[in-house]
Amino acid sequence: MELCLFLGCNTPAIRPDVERAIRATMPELGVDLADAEGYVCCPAFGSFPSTDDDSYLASSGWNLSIAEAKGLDIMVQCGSCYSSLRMGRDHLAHDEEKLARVNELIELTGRKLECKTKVRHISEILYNEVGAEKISRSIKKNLSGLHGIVQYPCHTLFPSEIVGFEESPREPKALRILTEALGATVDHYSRELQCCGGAGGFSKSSPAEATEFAKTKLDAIIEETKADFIVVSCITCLMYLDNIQKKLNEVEGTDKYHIPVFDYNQLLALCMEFDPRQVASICTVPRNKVIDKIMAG
Amino acid sequence: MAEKKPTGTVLVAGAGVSGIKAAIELAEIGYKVLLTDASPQIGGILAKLDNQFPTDHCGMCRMLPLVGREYASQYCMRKGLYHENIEILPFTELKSVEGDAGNYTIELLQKARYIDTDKCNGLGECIKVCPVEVGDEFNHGLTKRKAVYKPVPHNTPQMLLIDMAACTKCGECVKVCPTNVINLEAEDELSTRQVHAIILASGVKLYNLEEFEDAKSWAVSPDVVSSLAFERIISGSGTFDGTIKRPSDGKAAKKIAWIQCMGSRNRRQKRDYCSSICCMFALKEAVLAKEKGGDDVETTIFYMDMRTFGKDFYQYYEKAVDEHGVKLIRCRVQGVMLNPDKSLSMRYFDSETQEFFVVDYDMVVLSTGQVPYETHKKLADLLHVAINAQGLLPTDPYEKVKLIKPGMFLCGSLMGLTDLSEAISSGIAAAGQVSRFLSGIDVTLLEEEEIPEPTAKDRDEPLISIVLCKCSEKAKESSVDFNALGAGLKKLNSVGEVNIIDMVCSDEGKQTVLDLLSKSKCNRLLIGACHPFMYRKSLKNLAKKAGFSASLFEIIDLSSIVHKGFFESETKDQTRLAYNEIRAVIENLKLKPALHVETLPINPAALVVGGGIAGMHAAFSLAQRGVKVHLVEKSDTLGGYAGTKIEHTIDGLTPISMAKDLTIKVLEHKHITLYKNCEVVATQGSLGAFETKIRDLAKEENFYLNHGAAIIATGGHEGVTAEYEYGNSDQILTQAELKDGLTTGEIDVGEAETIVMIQCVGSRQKDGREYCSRICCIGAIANALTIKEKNPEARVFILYRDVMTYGFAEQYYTQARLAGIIFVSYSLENKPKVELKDGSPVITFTEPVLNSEMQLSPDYLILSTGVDAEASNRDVGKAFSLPVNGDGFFVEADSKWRPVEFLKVGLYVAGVAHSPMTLKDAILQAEAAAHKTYAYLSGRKIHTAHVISKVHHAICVKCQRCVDICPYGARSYDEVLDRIIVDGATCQACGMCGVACQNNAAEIMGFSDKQIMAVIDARLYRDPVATTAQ
Amino acid sequence: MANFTKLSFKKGELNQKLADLFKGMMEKGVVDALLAPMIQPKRGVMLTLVTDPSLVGAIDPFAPVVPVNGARIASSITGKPSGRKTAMVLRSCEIRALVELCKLKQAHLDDVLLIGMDCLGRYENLDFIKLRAEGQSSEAFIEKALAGNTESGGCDVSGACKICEFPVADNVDLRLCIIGTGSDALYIESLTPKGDKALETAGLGIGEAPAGREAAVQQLVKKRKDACDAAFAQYRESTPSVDALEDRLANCINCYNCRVACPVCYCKECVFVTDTFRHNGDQYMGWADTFGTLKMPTDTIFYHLTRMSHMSLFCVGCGQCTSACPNSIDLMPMFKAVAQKTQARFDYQAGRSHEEKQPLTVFENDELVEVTGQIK
Amino acid sequence: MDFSSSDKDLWKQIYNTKDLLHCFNCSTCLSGCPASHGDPPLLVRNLARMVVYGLEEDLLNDDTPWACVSCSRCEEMCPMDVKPFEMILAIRRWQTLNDETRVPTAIVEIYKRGYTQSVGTNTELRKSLGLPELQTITKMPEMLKLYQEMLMKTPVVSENDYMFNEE
Repeated sequence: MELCLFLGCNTPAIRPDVERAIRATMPELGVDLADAEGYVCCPAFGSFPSTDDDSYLASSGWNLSIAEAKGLDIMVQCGSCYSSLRMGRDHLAHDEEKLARVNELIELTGRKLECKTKVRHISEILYNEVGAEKISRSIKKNLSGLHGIVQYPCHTLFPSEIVGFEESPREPKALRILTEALGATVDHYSRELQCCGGAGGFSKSSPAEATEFAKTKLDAIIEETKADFIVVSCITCLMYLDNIQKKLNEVEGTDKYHIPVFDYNQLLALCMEFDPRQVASICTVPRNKVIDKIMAG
Repeated sequence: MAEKKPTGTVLVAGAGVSGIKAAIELAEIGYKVLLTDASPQIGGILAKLDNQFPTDHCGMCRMLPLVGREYASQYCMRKGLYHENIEILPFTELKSVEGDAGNYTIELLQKARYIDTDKCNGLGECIKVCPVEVGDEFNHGLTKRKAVYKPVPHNTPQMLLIDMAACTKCGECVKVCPTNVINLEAEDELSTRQVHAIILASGVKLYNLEEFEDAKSWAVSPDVVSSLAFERIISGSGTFDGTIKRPSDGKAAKKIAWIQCMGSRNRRQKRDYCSSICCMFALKEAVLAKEKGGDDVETTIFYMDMRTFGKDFYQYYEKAVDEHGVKLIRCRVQGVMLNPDKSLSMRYFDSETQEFFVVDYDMVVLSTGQVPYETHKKLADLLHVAINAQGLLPTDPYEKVKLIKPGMFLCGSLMGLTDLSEAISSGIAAAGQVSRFLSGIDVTLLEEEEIPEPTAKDRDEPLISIVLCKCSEKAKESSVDFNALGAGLKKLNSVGEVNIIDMVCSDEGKQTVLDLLSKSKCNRLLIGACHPFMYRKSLKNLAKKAGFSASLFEIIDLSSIVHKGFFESETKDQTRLAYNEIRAVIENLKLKPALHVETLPINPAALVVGGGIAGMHAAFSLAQRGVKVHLVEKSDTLGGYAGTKIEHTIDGLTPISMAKDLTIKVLEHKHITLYKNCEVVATQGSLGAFETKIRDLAKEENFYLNHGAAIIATGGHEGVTAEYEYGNSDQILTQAELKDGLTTGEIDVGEAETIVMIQCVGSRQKDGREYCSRICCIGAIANALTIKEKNPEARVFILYRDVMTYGFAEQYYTQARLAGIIFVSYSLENKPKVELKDGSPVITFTEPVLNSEMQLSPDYLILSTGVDAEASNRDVGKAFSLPVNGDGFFVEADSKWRPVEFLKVGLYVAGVAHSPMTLKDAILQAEAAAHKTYAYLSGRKIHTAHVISKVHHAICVKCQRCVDICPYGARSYDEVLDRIIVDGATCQACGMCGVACQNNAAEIMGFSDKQIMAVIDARLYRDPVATTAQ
Repeated sequence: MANFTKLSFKKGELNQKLADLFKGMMEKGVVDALLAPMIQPKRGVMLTLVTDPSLVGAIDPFAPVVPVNGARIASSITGKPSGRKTAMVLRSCEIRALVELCKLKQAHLDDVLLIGMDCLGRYENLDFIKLRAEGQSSEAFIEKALAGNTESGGCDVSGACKICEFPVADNVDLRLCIIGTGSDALYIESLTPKGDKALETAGLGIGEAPAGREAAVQQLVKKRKDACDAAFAQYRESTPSVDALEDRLANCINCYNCRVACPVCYCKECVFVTDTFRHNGDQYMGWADTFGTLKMPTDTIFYHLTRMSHMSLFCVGCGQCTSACPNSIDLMPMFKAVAQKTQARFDYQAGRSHEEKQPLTVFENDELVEVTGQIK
Repeated sequence: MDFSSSDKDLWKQIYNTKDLLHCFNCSTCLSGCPASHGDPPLLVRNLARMVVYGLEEDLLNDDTPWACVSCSRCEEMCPMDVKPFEMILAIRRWQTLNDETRVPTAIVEIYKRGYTQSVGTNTELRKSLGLPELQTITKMPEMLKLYQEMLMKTPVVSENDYMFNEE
């Protein structure tokens, strides 16, 4: 199948190794990716969605229409992008007036929006379209012997009727099953569903409290699991959980927080024996231990 | 030749308490009842509840008839139900209903139990050998059961069945079964029956952790349980053994939290109703947890509104909080987190301190509500009726229990979401409706049981015939030497004969016994068999056939000697144990007097006090069944408060016009005599024969009415208050005044900007109405909505403590918020303050969400002043010597199990005289009270029980201690006769009088000191014969 | 509290004064009849019902003897009221018993002017007759007793009196006071409107209370209380077990005199003379079989325990039971000691007040849970 | 404060949906909200109340709506389907509408280059990772123009155009 890859801002700009991992792995699994030339910000919730409907939906429309012109569905990895696009689409799909207004606005691009294009999250594609079983078959190395915990992106869970794809949004399992498909043991812990806290203004307006909030989660991981790594499928979760550990160590004056964080596709890429220096090179918490173990395995 | 009329037969589908109640009521007046239940047992939810508030004890047996007890086979309801006229069909589903009014053909699917429960002796040899273990539904999986199991552990006889889903068909059970009644190939049976009326009492499903999405997400650990499962955890027949064990690891649970509104009050889940029962349920469980688990148990309830709307609910709530220290937190929690140490963390926001807290609990109990809709849809299809707008079965607008299809009725939770007492009243009311319906069609009643006349033989010197069943000999534990036993017993004085036979329980066995006995010279009979509970009924009939007086017949349980060994007996010699046991019974039987029941003279007329809607409804319901009714009303108009003051209600009822129609029906009915401007002065007599002195206030003269029973329906009226500057400003009104004003147009809210309503004025507080008036919240909402209709721009604030829109009334609360009406809660400790600024009210209050002082200067301040009892209740109470509570409402016999009865048999209560309630509830109660009355006045013979208390006048010193102490008010001192009188119908033979009376002038017949001492002697007796018996 | 009338008398004229008083009362129609201890023409002093004013001369209320507890007499006179106003002169123990009988509806005081009298104790009947024969007068006894000595001629007042905390009668209309009033005066105290009216009609003025009285009464009460505690201690020590009880009651012959003498044992027919205790031969044999031997008559201890269970809540400790026993079984300490405990348990005191409801006639659900063992 | 003087119709301006009116302050939205850990905490329930009451002043000066992490838990859990997250966005919109200082700088970034970050400028790094040149709008001037032209038609940009135009 072919999908239109919506990269958003952070991935290409700050963590391009994740982009590399995605571009490398998906075709291997029979998912071909087309670029969304001239796409714009999803838009992030802190931007146009917080100012007015027009600018919000115009931007959504702008992006959606690019994919729709290609007759493709959109695939997103970034949680916020996914949720913003999906909600934007939802508004348009259920409100003729708004849709009309957006078409009026994007007319100058010569594109027209009918909301045919669907917005799908990469983990959902992997889970539903590719399937764990095919993934296990297509890897050369695996994560056996390694323990991981999964961080579900809130934006792919709530509100379930708009963004959700899990059978039970309150008991998600896709990312776990996908990770297990790579041979890893996924440990459960009390704060598994706790938000990373990275998105929005929280971490900026209340840095101390936000750090404390993340600490509770990381402490739970350390106390309750044997986690060698954290798996995410959202660029925000990735960057935040990676960077916050450094900050925590500084604040706490320890070095106890050093669990490497991977985007799922990065692990997938490593198991497919892509070059770690390309698919998993950018990080705050060193990843070598895990990477070496995979390479050795 | 005219063919015989059919016997009136009624299907009661659903054997929960309401169904059982309906069945008993119908069976008692002589109809044949099919009582089915889809589950393998009867009792519904209540089978699992050992404790019900307010007593925190079980009181199930209180729903059994109190007059002529033996004939209803009085018995522990938790063990089972027995009644000649009730055919109980558990594990049976109603498959189809065809035909119409008074002539229904139904198909019943009886699911295979794989065990013939009629022949099974319930000892469970099979269970011992069954290799399969699965979670026990009864204890919500807290315990294990085998594939062959007892659905309710405490049922007697045990109704075993095999769970085929789990069964491996290894056949072990078949091998060990002593009565070989197991058939692993048995199949479901479809049968067709004819019934004349149908009562649906199947109840509704409870929200549960297995099925429902969000509940599932709470189930992060076995220690998160449903409130029903918790009931099992604290139940003696469950896993409770003195400590409240959390399921995960059996550790004592010391911190327990309840989460309210699980699956209710949830628009997102399309369940925008209140389940009604959960608040009291949680309160009760929290109290029990402390009482059972010890004072160090901490209990917290997370709630939105504490809906303690019913009678005595609020007092219970106060008790829970003040005495037991149950903690209440007004916050709906998002979820629970399982910690490594198995404790359960919850984060909540405390509005009082405006702080977040994270607290660890040992257990979390989910107050899982009722889920009506699916059930109703299914039934509607089955009955070929259309679901109504609310998604419920279509019922008569005023009579909750009456389906729009003739001959079909419903009761219990199906009606809406009912609590226990309402379930009971609805059961009675449904029975009433059925009897009204059947009285109109061509069916007969079952033959009344013939009570044998006393025979001369009964008074002869005692000569006892003993029949021993030796089947228990086969049990491997048994070492009873029946021949020796027989020989030993034969030697005893006044033992005429001893017969030892095999399998008395079998039909052949019974026949043999019958043949033997019909030849017998003896006048008293003692049968020793296993499990008297199982066979009592059939053996009693056997004895009767053989011509033995019921009072001169005893059954003794031999199997318990063999299987349990005898209590803490010093010897294991079973023959000897059996001998002593039987000897003791013989000593008693020897001395037993021959008792015979009296038939009570019944005056088939009823007195109804109060001509409100409840009173009129009761009167009409009785008259329709041919009962003569005296209707006494102290004013000169009929209709009462609702029938004269309330134009229409929020649920579209029109009380005034309804009362008008009813009045006409009442006035026109030939059986009803109306006495206006009359009040009750005094009454005397007992069931069947009351004489009541009536005062005609207009003519200022007295006259007397004779009646067999009476219904008190004196009603109530809007409460009065002096609080909140009421009376000092024409901008301050009561809800009723507002309602009037709005209907008459005297009050124009067109220009009004702000209107404030204060709820619970003078209610739900120690120094005031210590109860919830139940109707004010809905009333306020109704008025508020009218205001919004007339003037959408007006701002309406309702200051409340808890919004009591229980059940489906929740929709009105939602509707009101949607209309922009603003609800602000206040606490009893911090009531709103009202002062007058140049004549206009200014209200100051603490807004709880933002936790800030707010002020309002409304155009109108409306006070919800609740419902007061009629002042005259106290006099009426005195006249009938009936108890009236501190708030002036009548005190029924039992708030849960006998809601419309008084302790004194023959007197009943209905409507607001009982407690504040909605019109529909009042009508429901009226129907129930009318039926209880009808049951005695219907012309069937009413007998006293054999065993009641008597007075030996010769030695009575008339100290009247017995009168003071009788808890049923069955004893009185008759000045004219200078005697103590016992009301044979009311006496329950509890024995209190016997205790109080020092020289045995008060005696419970059949329990004389002489008998009791003789039994004690026998038990202390060491008999050379027995020791050498084997 | 000035409701006292002083009645001075010269030595030897106390009874005369009292006779005049009651004669006056009857003539002025305060009462139609008088029930009071009177000197009997043959011998002894007995309660006597007088309706002829001219015949009250024989009155001797302070004679230290109580042949029958007057409560029983009062009960038989008022059980079915005659409607005649009657003055009754009784002692504390009699009045307290009477109060219980009223609650049991065995007596009615509506037409009764109840007159209590200070009591310094009573001798056993025979002792009293002996002492009278030796010429001891009531006045002499009062003087001696007030001095603290009741022993005389080898006889002493009954054990019950020695440990009686109620020398002064309560729940009365009038009270004849001799404790702390000085040897030459008797005071009449009125405690009720009925009493006031009686004094008024009798034309008696109202005066102050005698100075020394209160102290004197308290002192006497204290003395008896101490004696009582000692007696209880002594009894409980001597009778710690059922065996000891058997021992104490060993000589009981089922004559039931104690029951007849007991003022609060009010049954019309005692269960022990009913069929219930008329056993068959094989029952006796059975018991004999069980233990090998059987002491006759049977049911003696059972009898006393049953009686105790019946009356211990109302026992006033008058000691008539002991006095009545032909085999000098000292029953009083047993009943009084048990009564003290049972009554305390219900926070009740026999004869304390007309208002207090008798225990066990009030039905309470959660009463005595620690005993009934009912747990929720 | 005298409540009667508050703007009863404010909610219509801010979040004109019946969903809001369903709120019965059950606090579900609070207990699981990440930003409720903040200082000051984001108290969604309280915001809903303020909107219903029409407490204009307080709302205008309230920063907490901007602390929301957009996780939408409240949206999922709310038993009354108030859609609290939608409400928070609505409040933000109303604030920016009435107070230009609230206009997020991010939208200026987006206006200028299409994104909040400078996407696609890290060519070296991308090459080293074996990534292709990215066709960002930044690299398509005429496209960007159209985008800006389009945004100019939207209220927030047109009304605050000075923020976007200066060179």
